[in-house]
Amino acid sequence: MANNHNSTNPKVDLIYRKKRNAEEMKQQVVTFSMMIFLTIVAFIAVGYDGIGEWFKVPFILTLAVIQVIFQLYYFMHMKHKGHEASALFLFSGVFVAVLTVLAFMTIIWW
Amino acid sequence: MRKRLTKWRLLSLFTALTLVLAGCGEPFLSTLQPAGEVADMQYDLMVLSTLIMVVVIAVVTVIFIYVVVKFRRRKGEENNIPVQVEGNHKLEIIWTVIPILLLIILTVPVISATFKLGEVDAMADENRNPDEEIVVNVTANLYWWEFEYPDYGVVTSQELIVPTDEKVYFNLASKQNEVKHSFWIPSIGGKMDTNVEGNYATGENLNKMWLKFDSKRADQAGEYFYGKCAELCGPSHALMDFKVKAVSREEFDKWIADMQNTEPSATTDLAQQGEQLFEEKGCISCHAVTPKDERPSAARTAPSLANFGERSKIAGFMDHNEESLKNWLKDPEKYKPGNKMTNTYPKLNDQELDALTEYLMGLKVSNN
Amino acid sequence: MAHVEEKLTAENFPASPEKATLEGKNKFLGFWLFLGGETVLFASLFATFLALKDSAAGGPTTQEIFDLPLVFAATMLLLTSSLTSVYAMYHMKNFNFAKMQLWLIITVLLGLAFLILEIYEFTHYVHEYHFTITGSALGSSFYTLVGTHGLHVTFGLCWIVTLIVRNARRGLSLYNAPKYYTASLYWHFIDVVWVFIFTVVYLMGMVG
Amino acid sequence: MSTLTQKKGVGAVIWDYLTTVDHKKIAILYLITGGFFFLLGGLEALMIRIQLAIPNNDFVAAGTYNEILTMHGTTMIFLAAMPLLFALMNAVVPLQIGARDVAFPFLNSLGFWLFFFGGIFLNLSWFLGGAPDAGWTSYASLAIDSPGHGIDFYLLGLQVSGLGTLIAGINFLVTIINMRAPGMTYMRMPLFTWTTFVASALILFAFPALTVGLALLMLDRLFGTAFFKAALGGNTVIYEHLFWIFGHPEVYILILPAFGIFSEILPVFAKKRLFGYSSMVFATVLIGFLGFMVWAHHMFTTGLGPIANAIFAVATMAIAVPTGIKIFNWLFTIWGGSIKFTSPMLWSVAFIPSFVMGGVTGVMLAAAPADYQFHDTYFVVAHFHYVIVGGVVFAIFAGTTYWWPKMFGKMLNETLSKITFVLFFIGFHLTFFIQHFVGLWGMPRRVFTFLPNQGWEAANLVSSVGAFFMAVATIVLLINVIQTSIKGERVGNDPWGDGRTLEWAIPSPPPEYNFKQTPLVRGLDPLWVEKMAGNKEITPAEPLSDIHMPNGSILPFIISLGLFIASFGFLYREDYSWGLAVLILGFVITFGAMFFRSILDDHGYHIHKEDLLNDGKGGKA
Ligand code: HEA
Ligand code: HEA
Ligand code: HEC
Ligand code: CUA
Ligand SMILES: [Cu+2]
Repeated sequence: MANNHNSTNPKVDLIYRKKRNAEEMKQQVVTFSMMIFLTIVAFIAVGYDGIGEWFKVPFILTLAVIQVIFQLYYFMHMKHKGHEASALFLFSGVFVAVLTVLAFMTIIWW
Repeated sequence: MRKRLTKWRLLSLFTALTLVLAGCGEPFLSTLQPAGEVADMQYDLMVLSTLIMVVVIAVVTVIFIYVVVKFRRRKGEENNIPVQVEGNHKLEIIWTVIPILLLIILTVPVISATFKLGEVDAMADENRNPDEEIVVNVTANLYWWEFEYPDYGVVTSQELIVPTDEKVYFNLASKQNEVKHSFWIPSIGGKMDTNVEGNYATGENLNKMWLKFDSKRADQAGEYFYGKCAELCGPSHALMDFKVKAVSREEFDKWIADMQNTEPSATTDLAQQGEQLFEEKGCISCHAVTPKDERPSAARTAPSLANFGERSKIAGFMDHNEESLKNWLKDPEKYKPGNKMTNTYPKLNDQELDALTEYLMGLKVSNN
Repeated sequence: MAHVEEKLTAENFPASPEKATLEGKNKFLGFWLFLGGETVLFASLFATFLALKDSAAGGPTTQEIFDLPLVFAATMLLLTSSLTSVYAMYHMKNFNFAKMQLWLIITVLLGLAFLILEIYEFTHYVHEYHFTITGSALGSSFYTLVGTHGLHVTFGLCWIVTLIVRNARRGLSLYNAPKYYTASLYWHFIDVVWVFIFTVVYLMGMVG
Repeated sequence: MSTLTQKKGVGAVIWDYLTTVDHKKIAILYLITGGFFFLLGGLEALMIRIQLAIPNNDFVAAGTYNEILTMHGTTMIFLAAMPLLFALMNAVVPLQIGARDVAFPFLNSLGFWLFFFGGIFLNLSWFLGGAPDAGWTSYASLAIDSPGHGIDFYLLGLQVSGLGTLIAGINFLVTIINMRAPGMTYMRMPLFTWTTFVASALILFAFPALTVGLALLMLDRLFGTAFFKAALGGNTVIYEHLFWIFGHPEVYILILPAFGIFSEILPVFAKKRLFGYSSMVFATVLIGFLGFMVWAHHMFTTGLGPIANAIFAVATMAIAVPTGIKIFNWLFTIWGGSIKFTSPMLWSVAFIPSFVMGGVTGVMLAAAPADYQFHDTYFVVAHFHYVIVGGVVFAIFAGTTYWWPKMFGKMLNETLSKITFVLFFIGFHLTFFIQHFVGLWGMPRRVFTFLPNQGWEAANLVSSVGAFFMAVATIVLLINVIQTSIKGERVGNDPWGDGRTLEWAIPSPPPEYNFKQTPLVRGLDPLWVEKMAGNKEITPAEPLSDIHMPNGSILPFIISLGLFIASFGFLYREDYSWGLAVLILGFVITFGAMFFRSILDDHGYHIHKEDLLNDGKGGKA
């Protein structure tokens, strides 16, 4: 049942796997640098007086969303397979979340 | 078994039907006997939607009865195995599309009515002529109603007086730091909540609506319409009634003039005694007796009694006579549990009750 | 379910240890679903904050009190701790228990630092500006949102510490690998929430 | 209830149930507790109807009435209807998908005990200074104004039991996703499993909103925050939104499993497969989805403005379409069938017209401008009792009688069941039909009394009489249950004779491991497929081998008990000096037990192949 016999020669398999894991770890570090970068940009954008609010808010929100996608797909491995159900339920949650936030920003009071 | 079932069903349907045919409720309080433009609009929607629903129910019931009768398992059929039908696309499309069409028929008037009923921009219009379109500020308190006519500087309570055949606009709010209520005059139009966030001092967060009172049908309905609180607000929610008198524009103007110009005064000795008691016992600290209550909305902690003698009910629902007034003053808790007057004043003896009653019943603004 | 009695080695250790057993699979999925629910929970708190962000009731507003450098430092701490927990999972997949524990300890330390900053920040607001949870609707919604996140951090720390301590002697197995894995998922999720907190609460709060 | 009682001592049985992690026993726990709360809620309903039978009645005082009304709604929804559905889900869903157990047996038990203690806590309010009195919706301004601790009992009790519900929801989801037998693809799952799946998803996304709403209210009441205090900038409308973001999906959490139950029963007693299976699944998912976009139809009169009202009105009406698909699919399931009117079938066919009546009044309510008239009147009360009683309660009655033999190994007495049905059916329509009209005649809901001469007397009296029919019907059911458990006869695998799904392929009641060998599913209605292929038994998917079973545990009980104790601490923290100590004690118990759980390795145990072979047909281990 368990998928712990995916190769006939465990040694070869092991080397291959280690390599793959190391590669993925490299990606993770790149991801991390991107996230730090995005964060710094967001903080600078807010601190900088030259740009208007109409631009800042959607801009930093976009940065946040990109960063979260990084977290989800790389750090939380959603890009790997076997995450179909996870993704379905996470995005359903996001759907309800967006509706809620939208409603509270528009029709709580006018 | 089955026969008995249908018989029972018919019977209960029949009892229900006779009850319905017995009437559409009372004209002063039933949504089925609308007496104004708003209620008319809502009534029409109710009729339209009911018709659609009757069609739906009829279709379902016909199929249902046919199936249940036709396909019951008879003797000797125990081992029959019916054809295992998987589905039928044509049928499934039909019963998806037809409901959609029915709903479209319903949504169009629903949307248009929603926006029509939401037309309150005129309230903020600086050029609004109060002699054609008045505004009433409604404040819902535990468990009484206050109506302020900002155009005229008049405040009254428990009884709403409005001119017929013209748009009347309402601002709605609850007393600050109290609880939410809902303002409803069933035969004139639907309800709207009086939220605690509504603030007359700043003009923020007020709910707004309009109503129209039809003169002819108001006459037929009787002396007044019933108004109700339609949001659970505590023990006496059930008793938080108010009355609505819809009068012609002339009468209304006259009433306003009376309210603006007359200071009710105690005439008889007993009444003057009552007036004095009214001060000594501290009633005056809450109740206003002049129609022009200058205190800010938040300070008006009790119904204005300026025209108490002309009211048709006491505390919104008790008969307007000396006896029930005395009962009320003796023990308001017994009649309106949880009200805000209980225990705020010293006990009154019979003599004091007589005097207060005489005084209060004499508080009138109209000259005749 | 094959009842694995054979000794685990780097060779026979499965590629996805968190999903190698049925229990593991269930935990893995159940935890993701839980995160779906948490999303709605935090959304409700965010929504409440957004609805009340201008309700200072005469008290201090967010523009007046927020201290961006502090928030920036906190953000860096938490983001980095997310990376360190990725390292831990990396070593888990390579069946390197000691390194995994080490990276988790680093994660915990970073998380702890974040928490201390947050507590300092709160006391600072209260003492410096009299910005309290009872003073205004803004205060209530701010402290509740950020505080709920803080509680999650605290819970996450306790969880990871328990795992580290408890398994220190037993080593990695297919029984506890899913537990480590879900704990790290939880930690990332806390980070995800924080990304929105620093953006929506702090940065947008500065913008106005 | 079961024969176990005679075999073991009472103490051993109680301990067995306190520690059980077996989904079938947890189902029985849910059934008993939910049934008890149903009687309680029903008793409260009777008191409501007695008080309102005549004008100016003083059977109960105004304040007491509000407590009864609140507790009736809260008890029925949270402590009766939902747990009773959970009982059926627990009893049936793992069997229907061919699983040995649920995904998280431990959490399953924890979910039950949290619900149990939450419910008990809430009801203790009656004895500790008064029950909550702000309606089951507990709107913020009134709830904050309400004196005493009633509302606090509501908040904490629901918080605890809500946590249990959330856990149960996740458990069902993972069970259905991960534990299906080979061949049981999504599109072969029985509809009760499908509706359980969607309802659980709704629980997962709806309950957090309730958690937050209740938590904020609790903070306002017990810790002095200002979320809903207008003077400090708070806003009560937030609470209304949070409540209904949860509250509307909640009604679909109730009705979807009900739909599932009828979708099981109708094909069985019409001997015909479900008509339009895929569109039924599609409609279920669509209802669940749309259910999240309509909540503001409970707030049409709050003053959200015409744009919001129009949008939510249209979105709400859209739900009529998938529901209609279901109704017609059911009708065409029995069309051309060979209908046998057993008592579960009677409930099921009676449901169709009854529910449609309630559903269409829902669409009328969705017409926003008309709802300005309907809202908070007895028209709404009529609507939701038609859908809830005519839908959910009918389904619970149908499902319990239908699966009773599977759960307990004995058949309920058909004659008594039919008497219950007839009385309840009459009483139901008698009580609630007329309420549409009183509502239209201007009677608001939640009134403790009404004055004469408003035209409401006769209607209210009729309504009250109807309630007593339902009470008698319920008592007949109780008699039936008692009689059956004393002298009912044991039944075999498939007592109804026409079972189509997997649960009817194994003994009644099933052995603790359910399936000796995991079944191989070869189509929709697997048992029917095998029957048609001439097989007596279901085809196994694996050779007979050892079965892994989870250990029982008392920890779920203790964890829940801890929260129960902590709730008292929360409540009395400021009133008594011991409050804080109790609060801490409760948390220590809870977290201690949780810590203990995570420290202790629990690998379960195995039932060996040899023992399985020796196991007779009866299947008792
Ligand atoms: C099981 C519970 C349940 C269910 C299934 C429903 C189903 C529906 N409900 Fe109901 N509702 C409640 C429980 C439920 N409701 C409760 C408890 C309240 C009150 C809460 C409180 O305030 O205390 C309430 C209140 C309520 C309101 C608020 C009223 C108010 O307070 O002012 C509204 C308004 O839109 C509404 C609408 C609907 C609609 C449109 C449906 C639809 O899902 C119905 C769909 C079904 C059909 C329409 C019938 C079958 C369809 C056909 C045969 C096809 C053809 C039909 C047409 C073309 C119309 N409901
Ligand atoms: C699952 C949900 C559910 C169910 C099943 C019911 C069932 C019933 N309800 Fe319910 N009701 C609600 C949910 C439900 N209700 C909700 C949510 C509200 C709104 C609350 C609010 O406004 O906040 C409400 C409100 C409500 C009102 C409006 C009160 C008001 O607004 O003032 C009324 C009035 O008639 C009423 C009546 C009934 C009746 C007669 C039944 C009957 O069907 C009950 C039938 C059952 C019995 C009669 C049980 C019999 C019991 C015995 C025989 C006792 C035996 C005892 C022992 C052996 C110990 N209910
Ligand atoms: C705390 C302030 C308070 C005091 C003091 C007080 N009242 Fe009242 N009174 C109220 C309130 C509030 C109501 C409305 C009660 C309700 O309907 O729920 C009321 C109602 C009334 C009514 C019925 C009003 C109506 O519109 O029908 C009368 C008459 C009345 N009071 C008379 C008196 C008299 C006489 C005294 C003194 C002996 C007095 N009140 C003292 C608060 C007060
Ligand atoms: Cu005021 Cu109800
Ligand atoms: Cu709804």
